[in-house]
Amino acid sequence: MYSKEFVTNVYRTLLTIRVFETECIKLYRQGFIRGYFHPYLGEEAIAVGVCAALTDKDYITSTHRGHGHCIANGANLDKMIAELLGKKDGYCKGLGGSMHIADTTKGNLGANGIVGAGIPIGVGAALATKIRKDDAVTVTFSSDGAANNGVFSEALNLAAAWDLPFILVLENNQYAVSTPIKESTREVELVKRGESLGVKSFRIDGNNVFEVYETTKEAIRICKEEKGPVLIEAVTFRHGGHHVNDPGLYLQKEELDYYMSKDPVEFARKYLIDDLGLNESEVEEIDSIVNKQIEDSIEFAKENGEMSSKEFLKFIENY
Amino acid sequence: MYSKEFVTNVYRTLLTIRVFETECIKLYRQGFIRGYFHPYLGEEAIAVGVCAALTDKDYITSTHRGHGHCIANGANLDKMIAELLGKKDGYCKGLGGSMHIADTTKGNLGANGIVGAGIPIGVGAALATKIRKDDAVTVTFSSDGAANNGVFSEALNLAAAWDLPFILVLENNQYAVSTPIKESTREVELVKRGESLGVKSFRIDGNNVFEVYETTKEAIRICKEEKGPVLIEAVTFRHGGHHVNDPGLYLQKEELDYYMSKDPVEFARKYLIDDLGLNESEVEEIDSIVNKQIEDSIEFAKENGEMSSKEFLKFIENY
Amino acid sequence: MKELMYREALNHALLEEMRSDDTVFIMGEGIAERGGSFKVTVDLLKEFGSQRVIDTPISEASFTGAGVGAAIAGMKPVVEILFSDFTMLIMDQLVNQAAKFNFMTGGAGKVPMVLRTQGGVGNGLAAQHSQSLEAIFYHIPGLKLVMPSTPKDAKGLLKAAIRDDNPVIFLEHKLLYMNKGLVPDGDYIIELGKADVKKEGSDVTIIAWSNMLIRSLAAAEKLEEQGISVEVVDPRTLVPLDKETILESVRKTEHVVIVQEAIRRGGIGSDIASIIQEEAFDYLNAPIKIVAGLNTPVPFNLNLEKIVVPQEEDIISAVQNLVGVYQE
Amino acid sequence: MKELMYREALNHALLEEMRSDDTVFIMGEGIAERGGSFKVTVDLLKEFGSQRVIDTPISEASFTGAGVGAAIAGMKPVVEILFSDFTMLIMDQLVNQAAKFNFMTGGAGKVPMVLRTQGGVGNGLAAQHSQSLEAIFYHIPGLKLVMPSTPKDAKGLLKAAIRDDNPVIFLEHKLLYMNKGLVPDGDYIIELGKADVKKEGSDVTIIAWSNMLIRSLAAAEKLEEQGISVEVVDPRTLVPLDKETILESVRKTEHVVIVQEAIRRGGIGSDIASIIQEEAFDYLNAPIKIVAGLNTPVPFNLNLEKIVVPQEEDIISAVQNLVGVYQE
Ligand SMILES: Cc1ncc(C[n+]2csc(CCOP(=O)(O)OP(=O)(O)O)c2C)c(N)n1
Ligand SMILES: Cc1ncc(C[n+]2csc(CCOP(=O)(O)OP(=O)(O)O)c2C)c(N)n1
Ligand SMILES: [Mg+2]
Ligand SMILES: [Mg+2]
Repeated sequence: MYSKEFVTNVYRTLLTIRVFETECIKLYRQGFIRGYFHPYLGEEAIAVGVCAALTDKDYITSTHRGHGHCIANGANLDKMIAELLGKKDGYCKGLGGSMHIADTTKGNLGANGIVGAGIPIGVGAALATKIRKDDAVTVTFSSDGAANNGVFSEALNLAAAWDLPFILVLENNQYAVSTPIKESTREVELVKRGESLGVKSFRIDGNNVFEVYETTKEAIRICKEEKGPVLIEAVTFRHGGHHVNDPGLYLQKEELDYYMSKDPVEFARKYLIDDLGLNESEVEEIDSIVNKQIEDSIEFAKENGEMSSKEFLKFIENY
Repeated sequence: MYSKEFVTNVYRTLLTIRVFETECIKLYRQGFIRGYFHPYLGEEAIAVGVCAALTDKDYITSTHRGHGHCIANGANLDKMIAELLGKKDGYCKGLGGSMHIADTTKGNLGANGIVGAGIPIGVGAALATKIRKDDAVTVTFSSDGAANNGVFSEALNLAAAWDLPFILVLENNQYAVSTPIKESTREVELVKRGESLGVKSFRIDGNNVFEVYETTKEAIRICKEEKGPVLIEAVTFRHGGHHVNDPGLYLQKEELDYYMSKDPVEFARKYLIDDLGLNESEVEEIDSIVNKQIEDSIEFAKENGEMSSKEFLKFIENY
Repeated sequence: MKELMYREALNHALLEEMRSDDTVFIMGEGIAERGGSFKVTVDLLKEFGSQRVIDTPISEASFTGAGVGAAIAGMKPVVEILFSDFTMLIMDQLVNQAAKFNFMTGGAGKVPMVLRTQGGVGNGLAAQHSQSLEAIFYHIPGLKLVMPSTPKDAKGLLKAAIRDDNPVIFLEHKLLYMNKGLVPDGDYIIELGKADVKKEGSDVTIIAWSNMLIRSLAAAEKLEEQGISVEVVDPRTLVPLDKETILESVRKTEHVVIVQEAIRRGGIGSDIASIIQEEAFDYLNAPIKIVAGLNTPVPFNLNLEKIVVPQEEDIISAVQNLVGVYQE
Repeated sequence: MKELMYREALNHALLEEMRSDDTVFIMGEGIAERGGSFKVTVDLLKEFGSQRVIDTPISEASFTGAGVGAAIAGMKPVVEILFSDFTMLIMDQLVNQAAKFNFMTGGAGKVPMVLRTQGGVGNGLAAQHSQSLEAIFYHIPGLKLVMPSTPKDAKGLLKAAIRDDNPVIFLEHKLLYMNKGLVPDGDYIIELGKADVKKEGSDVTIIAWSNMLIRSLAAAEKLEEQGISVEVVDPRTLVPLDKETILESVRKTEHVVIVQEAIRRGGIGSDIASIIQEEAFDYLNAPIKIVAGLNTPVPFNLNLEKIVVPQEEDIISAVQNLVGVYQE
């Protein structure tokens, strides 16, 4: 049984991601956001469960579907939305956008537009902490599609050969754009790839935030008391298309219905009410705080200015 | 029990590789051969056992340690040695050298100076045969070090996802230059990587030419009657350093002694005498034929001319 | 003649070549059922089936390598890489394998593969989805490099590329796919290595390709109104490069502006300039001006994205300066 | 001052920087116990242990990526890739990650990593172990590019590269490792972006770097005997490029020969030529001559290997032609 405080925090973060994505998709449709936008809707439990187990000393690296990781890792929402809008007080001064948000002050080493590329970068952060003897782990979020990119096995093997405090969290949402996982690999239990490299590996329900949290804690323990790396394959599903402009018609209805019935936000909400005895209005209180916060951040971002071309030219002077 | 004819052929080929490497190393020391030269000494049973199961319709791709594959696949020794000497009637007109020998007329798509790079190329040849419905398989020779290069898992997964008639033969000689395998991977049974991808995988004694042969036949059967790919990890050991100029002092004496006692050429010779009842002089007859052939090829290569600069400039006109 | 979009022209090229040659097949991410992210391969699955229209996992290095292997083994693969930025994952297979196999085998082997990809800035796709990387391929002996600017060229050049015995990098531009233009009916090819004078003129030569060709033509029109007669040369294929057509134009106009979307430092424009100054030194009335992308990754912000690659105004003012300052 | 081999000078640079900065560490294939294939890292394992002198599996993309990650996380990795040809396996991590991280984070993050590798033709190493690929790195904004020609430069520049906050490609040449030269004692650095006039002269400027600098100096000596006064400029770092020193020399001599080992098409020489003709057009008395590698992969045969890259005689005759033909 988890404490009220803990679950409230978990729920708030899950909901923040949910509302963030939902509202930002609206901004996208209104033309405020451009470029690629890959929503994390439906997968929130993974980022939230993992990051709930991390401390400020730990590092994460993220994916093209990175808003959830960023938020769960404690990012400032003003700066996030400003970045999505290309504004000057965004995390990357508007130069990065959705696919490149990073928050190095909190150890978030960045989203990535190249599927799989964050894995070796995460291994490197883990290597840094090992050399320095930091009391820290590095979590790299990755995806089922990325498992077919060479660096997945290559970098995980490296982390294993070097006993690094590295946790590879594979968000297996069972599709890479429109390609179902069974078409791109014969063995759909990706966890076996970790085992084949001598890596302690877990396959879990990625929609259950507590299971994700507990597995991450165990992974951290293994990294610190035995030896890393650890692979966590968290099975989940998108609530929609690959990106904002993809209706996702190829998703199988039964699958989608099934995962909708396991919605991670609803799950935590129900836990608060059924298991911890909060009443509806207490939960709605949280809801309205979250909604308000995102409203304010959108407001902030819309009013925020852009980097001037003069500032930009100065910024790139040394390239 | 194998036939006299079969084993005689096997022995002759094993010995041809042995003598070829031994004599060419002398040529190297005399300055006739330049660049990198990676001898196949000690590993002969793999190339010979595999290629004994192949037909002319099948393809192979090779490695930086490729002389054995080339010979076992039926290459012309004159052209091979001429190539090592950079001569104009060499397989590549002297432009390729040891690391790039190919014999496309026999389906040998080439050695490779980039460790691992031949794997996707082999997958592509297998794909070609599948599209054309050729009655053929493709064998890619590869190495333990290559298993840590991303394309190993990536390409094997591709072959599995596409059910290709592809056989990946991993020559696990337990070292990559001076690095012992246990330093570069935690799980030294590389066969597990194939299994984790849903690929039928075998780990065998790479010094036993008959075991290699039988496993390859079974792999071909799987490719044709069930579905490929197949991974064969053939465990073996080098008889010396990584290349001609490496004394290989890091090799453990007990290991080396052990594998010397399992010498593949001696093994076949003994089989001919002990199991098939040939007498010493019959075997020596084979030996002298092999020696003579290589002597002649060296002679040929030494007398062969070089491509002129004029011919060369014409050759590169369109690059 | 029929009016087609660039992407339709490419589609027709694939369709026709696949019909006429059984060894042609295509592979890439989402190219089969989904018809590709830029809709170039729509409907091909229906006609040719999944053996010749192949969806791939996210395994760029290996499926490109598989293209190389299939090509060596007698097929004619057309491999698609979604964004040219991702070619950075396949460089070993392109540079060390595909480009060199014919050479390393002394001419015995060949790699008749086409690598289709697309580059350039689009609409806020940021630093990892907006690069113009053609200069890298240009520098690798053994690779051909094609960058069509119009639907007609796109079709004719893709057909020629597929029929070529060598690996060809076929580089499209994300902003061109919806452009329309007249395309001859049926089978025709445009030989690799033939530049096209897209507009004749006498005062200055603009050399540009891909999307910059379109922008240069628009600039040229405005410049004509100002009384400056501009010749616009589209090399179409950068390797092989049609030096003769370029030099002929230079000898006529004596003023050269090269427009490239790629960054200035080490771009193809520099190389073309180096050739012109070496082979037509005495004809040049003024330094060759290179209008190019700034030396920077591409920013996400749309206004900044605009300033990092040449716009119509940049081309116009470069020509004005060149002709104005040096004209007697 | 002490006479050291190029490889010893590099070794000293690593040793000193690792002593003075705990965050500096090195990794690569066979660099620890074995001391590296070119003996640059000998004895470092002994002093710094296996946590800071790390042997890697054959996993180039990932250990380079690990360098990028470690750098972002506050370390200063020096990553070794055995042959520059193998950098084709790490291009995504270099081009899309290392080079762009600082930019994409709006300056918040940085990647102080040095990528040491070596290129050039050697002794029959053939097409996949002999390439000169610097033009590729040169074209990628966000990467610095250093190519030292002497032991002194090698040490001072490697130390500067390690201290730099940006990713630096440090490109050695396989034929230089055993070259000897005087090296100042103790700690010194050579600032990135400062060319060095290796020899003064007045008739013609030769611009060359890495092994071609050595060859150009030898050629210059012979040319002096023939009465031609040659200035030899070594840019030392191609990015940043010291344009001023180059242009100053050009304004003085009015004749330029650029010598590069890389193939002619799309090489750095073309870019330098394009800059010179743009910024010193009126000073040029003759076309800029680029003496470069032929447009071909490198052949295995030793005699043919010689003809594909510039030799001393090629440089001499290029200068003779240039000065002879155009001299009054
Ligand atoms: C190396 C690379 N290849 C292709 C792409 C284009 N792309 C972007 S996301 C994506 C699908 C990724 O699927 P998956 O890895 O399962 O992650 P998911 O989107 O499901 O979270 C593709 C193909 C890319 N960004 N990088
Ligand atoms: C991609 C790549 N990295 C490094 C090298 C340098 N190299 C050549 S052979 C070799 C060792 C290969 O070991 P392994 O793969 O086990 O094959 P073996 O030599 O044992 O047959 C290395 C590191 C290379 N040629 N290619
Ligand atoms: Mg997925
Ligand atoms: Mg080995």
